[in-house]
Amino acid sequence: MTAQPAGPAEPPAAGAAPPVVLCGVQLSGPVLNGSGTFDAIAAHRAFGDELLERFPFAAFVSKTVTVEPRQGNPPPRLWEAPAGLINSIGLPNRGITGFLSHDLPRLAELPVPLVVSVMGFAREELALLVERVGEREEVALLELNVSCPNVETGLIMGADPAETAAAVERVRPLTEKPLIVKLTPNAVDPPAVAAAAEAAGADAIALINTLKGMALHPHTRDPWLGGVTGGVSGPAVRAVALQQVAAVAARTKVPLIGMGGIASGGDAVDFLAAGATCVAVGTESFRDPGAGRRIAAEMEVILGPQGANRAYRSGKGRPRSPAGL
Amino acid sequence: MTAQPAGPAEPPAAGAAPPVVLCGVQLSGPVLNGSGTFDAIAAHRAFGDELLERFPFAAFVSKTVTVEPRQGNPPPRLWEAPAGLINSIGLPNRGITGFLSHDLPRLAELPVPLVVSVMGFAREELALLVERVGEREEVALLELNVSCPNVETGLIMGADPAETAAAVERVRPLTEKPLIVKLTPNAVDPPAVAAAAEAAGADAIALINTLKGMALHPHTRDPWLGGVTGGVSGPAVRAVALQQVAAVAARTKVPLIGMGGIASGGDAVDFLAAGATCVAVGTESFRDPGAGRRIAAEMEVILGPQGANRAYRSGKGRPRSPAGL
Amino acid sequence: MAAEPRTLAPPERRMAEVSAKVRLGGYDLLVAHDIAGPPDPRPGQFYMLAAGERWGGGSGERPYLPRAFSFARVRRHPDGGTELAFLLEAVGPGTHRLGQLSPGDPLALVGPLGVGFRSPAAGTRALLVGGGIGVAPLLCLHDELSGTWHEGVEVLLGFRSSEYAQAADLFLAGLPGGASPLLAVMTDDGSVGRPGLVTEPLLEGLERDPAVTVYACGPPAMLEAVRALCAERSVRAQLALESGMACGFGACFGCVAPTREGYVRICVDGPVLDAELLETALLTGAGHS
Amino acid sequence: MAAEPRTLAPPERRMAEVSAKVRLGGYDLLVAHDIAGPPDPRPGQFYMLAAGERWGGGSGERPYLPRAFSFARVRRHPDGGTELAFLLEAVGPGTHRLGQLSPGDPLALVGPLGVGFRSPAAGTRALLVGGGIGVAPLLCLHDELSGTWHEGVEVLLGFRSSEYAQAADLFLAGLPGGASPLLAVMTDDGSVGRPGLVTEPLLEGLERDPAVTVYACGPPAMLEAVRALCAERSVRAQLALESGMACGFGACFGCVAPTREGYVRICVDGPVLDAELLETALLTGAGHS
Ligand SMILES: Cc1cc2nc3c(=O)[nH]c(=O)nc-3n(C[C@H](O)[C@H](O)[C@H](O)COP(=O)(O)OP(=O)(O)OC[C@H]3O[C@@H](n4cnc5c(N)ncnc54)[C@H](O)[C@@H]3O)c2cc1C
Ligand SMILES: Cc1cc2nc3c(=O)[nH]c(=O)nc-3n(C[C@H](O)[C@H](O)[C@H](O)COP(=O)(O)OP(=O)(O)OC[C@H]3O[C@@H](n4cnc5c(N)ncnc54)[C@H](O)[C@@H]3O)c2cc1C
Ligand SMILES: Cc1cc2nc3c(=O)[nH]c(=O)nc-3n(C[C@H](O)[C@H](O)[C@H](O)COP(=O)(O)O)c2cc1C
Ligand SMILES: Cc1cc2nc3c(=O)[nH]c(=O)nc-3n(C[C@H](O)[C@H](O)[C@H](O)COP(=O)(O)O)c2cc1C
Ligand code: FES
Ligand code: FES
Repeated sequence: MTAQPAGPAEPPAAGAAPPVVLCGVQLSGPVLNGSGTFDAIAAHRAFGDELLERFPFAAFVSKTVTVEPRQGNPPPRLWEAPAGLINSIGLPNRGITGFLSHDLPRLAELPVPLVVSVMGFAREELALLVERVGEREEVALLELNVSCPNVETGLIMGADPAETAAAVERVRPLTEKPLIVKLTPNAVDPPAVAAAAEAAGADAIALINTLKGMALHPHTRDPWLGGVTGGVSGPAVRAVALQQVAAVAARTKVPLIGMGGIASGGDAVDFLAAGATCVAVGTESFRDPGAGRRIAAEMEVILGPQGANRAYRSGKGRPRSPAGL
Repeated sequence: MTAQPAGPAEPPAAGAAPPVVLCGVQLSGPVLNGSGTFDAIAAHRAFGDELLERFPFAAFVSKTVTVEPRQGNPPPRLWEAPAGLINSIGLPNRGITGFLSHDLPRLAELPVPLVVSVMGFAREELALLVERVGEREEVALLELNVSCPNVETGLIMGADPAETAAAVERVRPLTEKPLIVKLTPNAVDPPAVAAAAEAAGADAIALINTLKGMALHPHTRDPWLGGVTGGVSGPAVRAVALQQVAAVAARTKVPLIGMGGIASGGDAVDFLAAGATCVAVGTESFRDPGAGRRIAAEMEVILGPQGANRAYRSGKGRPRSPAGL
Repeated sequence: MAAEPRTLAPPERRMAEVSAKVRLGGYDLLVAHDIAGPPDPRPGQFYMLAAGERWGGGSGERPYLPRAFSFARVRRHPDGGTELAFLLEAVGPGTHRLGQLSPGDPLALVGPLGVGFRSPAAGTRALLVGGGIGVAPLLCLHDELSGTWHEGVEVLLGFRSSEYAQAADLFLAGLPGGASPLLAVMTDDGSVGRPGLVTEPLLEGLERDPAVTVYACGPPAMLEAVRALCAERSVRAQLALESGMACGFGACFGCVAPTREGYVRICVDGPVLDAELLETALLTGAGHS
Repeated sequence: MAAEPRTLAPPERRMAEVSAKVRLGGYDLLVAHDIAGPPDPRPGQFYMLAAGERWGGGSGERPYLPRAFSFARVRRHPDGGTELAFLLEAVGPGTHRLGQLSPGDPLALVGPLGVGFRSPAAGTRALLVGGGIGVAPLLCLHDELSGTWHEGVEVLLGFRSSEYAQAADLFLAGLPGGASPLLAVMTDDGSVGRPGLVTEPLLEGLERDPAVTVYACGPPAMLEAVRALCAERSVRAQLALESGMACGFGACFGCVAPTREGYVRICVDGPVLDAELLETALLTGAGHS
């Protein structure tokens, strides 16, 4: 499957939600997965071809790929929080070469367009990743995960507008494919980062990534997670995510992919109302591998046949008082 | 009741937890209230003198006082979130003059030391507040709530190390009473802000305040809260709070007052293990006005008779790998 | 302040035990045995309730906070302690969960809270006006007024339909000495009593005899109509208001209503307010929108 | 991969209905009627379970995520669909909630998931070693092995005490043709069977006849002892591992165990792993600490 609009032979992927266009790529609905929260290759092992027949998402976002292979963090990697999850996975992946040779051909068999998420710990790493992923025709869009420190400056890329702009400017000329920048919520002013990314050439903004969090072992009181700290996701973060999406919508014009704790069609419609064009489902897929489809169907009931892309792209739910943001 | 160590005639306030010394002020236990989450005057109307006989906290922190009286935000002011609450109260208070004449004499009758929380929208406002509160002998400690914009610079004071340092430096000479700086969690680097506050003369750091969040009306999808956005509190934010406390503990030496979602003695002990000297209970008091006492009693069961101030002040639970922070 | 109709609450959450749960048309009547609470809550006061176990995990991962409920009836329990009856309408995850409780289940509560109804102004009769679930606090008020002086208490109740109007029967049952109140029932669909709004008989009553003190509880639109009718005629009215609440004891400042004197917290300054204090009873975010 | 003992699951959560919940000493036996799932999960596979209602609101505002459980027994339901039995030990808010379910309650499930046990190596007998709640997947394995070839399947089970050892009775009940297995029970306190650890009869058995394939499930310390005993004697062993899981189908990368080939996800590459793959079966964060 390539970046071309989905052909008529495509089975409808995410329920019967009306088509949505994201950066020129036509999607069968507004629901994507959050990067790193659905491994379509492993899920195919567990669910077989029924997964492809009832694929939960309208586009598939890969787990974040880095230049070098990574084992990820030592276990334990999970802690259940009130209405949420803390994870310290540590971006395990085969590295770009392994990804392109092993994973990409399999992901290309999915019935939906493909988004590849990449992370570089220096601008040149990011450039290499964007170049190598961008030249693959199986890939429809690229997502830059900027929730990591830049080893050159020591700053978290996505927390700083200038760092983010410099990263996007560096890679923008390297591909014609649409570039999504995925923001970290652990920033003073995510709208400023989003605006900087947009000015530097980002075609879309995705948010939020996980909130930084921690848990201790209930008896020893040592850090529970092998990686010491982790990222919080799930319904616990939804209110924070919704606020950030609304705030970013008020400062940018590019399409937004909103996520963070979405567990129902109602939640997803909130994100559209706040100004998002698409939504992504992460942790809820852990509770229900079919959550993406279910949520798309619930959205359709709420939005009616006119659908997602019309009623809400007006930004109806955008805060009336920008001062409040 | 004044800033002096609690005399022998004092009834034990928060269970039988062992005494804790916070900035030279002796407390009957480690559990305080979060500012703005317990109105002792209103609670006295509802519960009568039994409230004073079984006062839930070892010190009482006032709602934040500003220079001018404030009505607060239009309703609705509350939204229930998964395992949490979003509030948009808007700091209603009588203003400093009304507070000193009306509220302070009543609060002075509480059986525990008093902490007064103040917020200024400019450094000179903060100076005025610290001077006027600092000269009252009923007050044991002052807390600076820096979660607001400085109207002179446009920056959120508590999100920026330099802003915070400048504010603390301005007011530090104005009182000999201990100064607590209460951080906002909506910052890239709360430990840097804490370190700046400490260097500028803060005697203690309190954290976290609420996370910025938002909710929409389930039918109209307009912002639900009269104040458009609000602050998230309760168990949903606990993991974020614990991480920030651990990170601040790793960068500062002054005592910390940890809060954010504490609902049980086990939660509270986590915060001590992360490096806090005291904890504060906010939203859980809404579910149970006696939560402070209950949590202190549960802590004692976990910590044993040796108590809070010894076993955990070592920072046992502080992250082993500072890199992880 | 000493004179306000308020019974003090113990300063912590306690556990009561559900002794009965009866379906009453569209409502649930939940009866709980409260060992540690005071025996004499004042009509109009309320309790913050939560299931003693498994409060949470309902739709949208809620409820989390306790919910406010007027007590509808109180009596001494034969084994000591107090028996409290609450009338519930299931509108969301909290009321849904409370409606699932069975006898023997623990019920977490704080209360009684807030300020209840004051006695009728000198020389006036009590006229009680209730809409839907708003009849709950009027029931115990009626019990009290009927127990004190039988003459002249009049009750006007409005419901959506006969299903909900079953709650009106509570006003007939359990009356001391079998006294029968002056009771008029209205339904939107006319399936029981007269068709129409409860404000119609109120208007007729006020025209007939304005020497009344009106006690009203119900949806915001009804309360506002009552307020306006009474204001026009300078009739004293006490309105029991609602708002989303987090704490119920003045801690969160979340439950405010705008009044002529600024915002007041419904949970500590109300829920019963003098109608004169309000410019409107159409409060934002109150009631079941 | 085609040959791995794995039955595919429908790609979404579905609702089953609890048909029985029986207390079995220290455990609960939860039986559910699964209409839409496959009839033939492979022993060692597991399901992610959650109460169909009110999952959440337990201690610490949990559970939120579903919980992994090996199925312990499977049979066709007379009315169609599959009847799945799970053996549960209440250790926290999730297992506590599942233990509260009653017949008729909905049970949300995803599965069967993971890779089950493989057939014994050629020329070997099956030797099943279970500790505590770890007997669950061995029960269906035993059912299957006994159904296929009766001779020689041996079962060694260890429990804390007689209360828990009641689970051993399951291995005697429901056997096809009334066959009786070679069953040895050990308890820590000697209240039933022999006192001591289950690794003692394992050692004796291996010394007597090392031509076995060992199938083991239990606490990490037991699994590690089994692994070491087998490794020393070059005996093939298949270990059913545990780990905290968020998803159960490879989505979260949270359930990894370190192996000689790097981290593997217990939920997709396991839960049954060849013991040879492991340097240790003492996994961090696994089991009930
Ligand atoms: C003093 C007082 C006395 C009362 N007495 C009674 C009584 O006797 N009997 C009775 O049945 N009821 C009574 N109520 C109302 C009762 O408290 C509410 O119906 C109850 O709180 C609803 O809770 P829920 O979880 O069922 O519904 P919720 O989902 O909380 O919904 C109730 C309303 O709140 C809003 N809402 C929806 N979602 C949210 C959210 N996430 N956060 C905040 N608001 C939301 C909507 O307007 C919705 O219609 C009283 C209220 C007050 C203040
Ligand atoms: C493949 C597989 C098969 C299994 N089969 C069975 C079976 O057949 N029968 C059975 O009874 N059990 C089985 N288990 C174990 C079962 O999944 C756990 O006992 C269950 O998940 C515990 O959930 P809980 O909420 O009751 O306890 P939890 O509170 O989740 O506690 C379980 C353990 O997790 C840790 N823990 C505590 N708090 C947290 C937290 N907040 N977040 C993360 N971890 C925490 C602690 O180590 C604790 O001892 C199996 C597990 C796996 C992986
Ligand atoms: C286990 C786990 C792994 C994740 N891995 C990645 C990742 O590799 N790259 C990325 O950009 N985001 C990653 N995320 C963040 C999610 O894509 C998403 O932004 C976040 O979880 C919020 O959405 P949710 O609340 O719906 O899960 C991960 C989240 C989880 C829970
Ligand atoms: C309704 C409400 C009002 C609050 N008002 C204040 C305030 O006036 N000043 C302040 O410093 N913090 C205020 N806070 C923040 C709390 O003191 C506390 O930092 C926060 O709620 C986290 O703790 P919790 O999760 O235990 O509630 C308020 C919180 C709530 C929920
Ligand atoms: S409900 Fe908290 S102040 Fe009224
Ligand atoms: S439990 Fe999620 S990958 Fe195994």
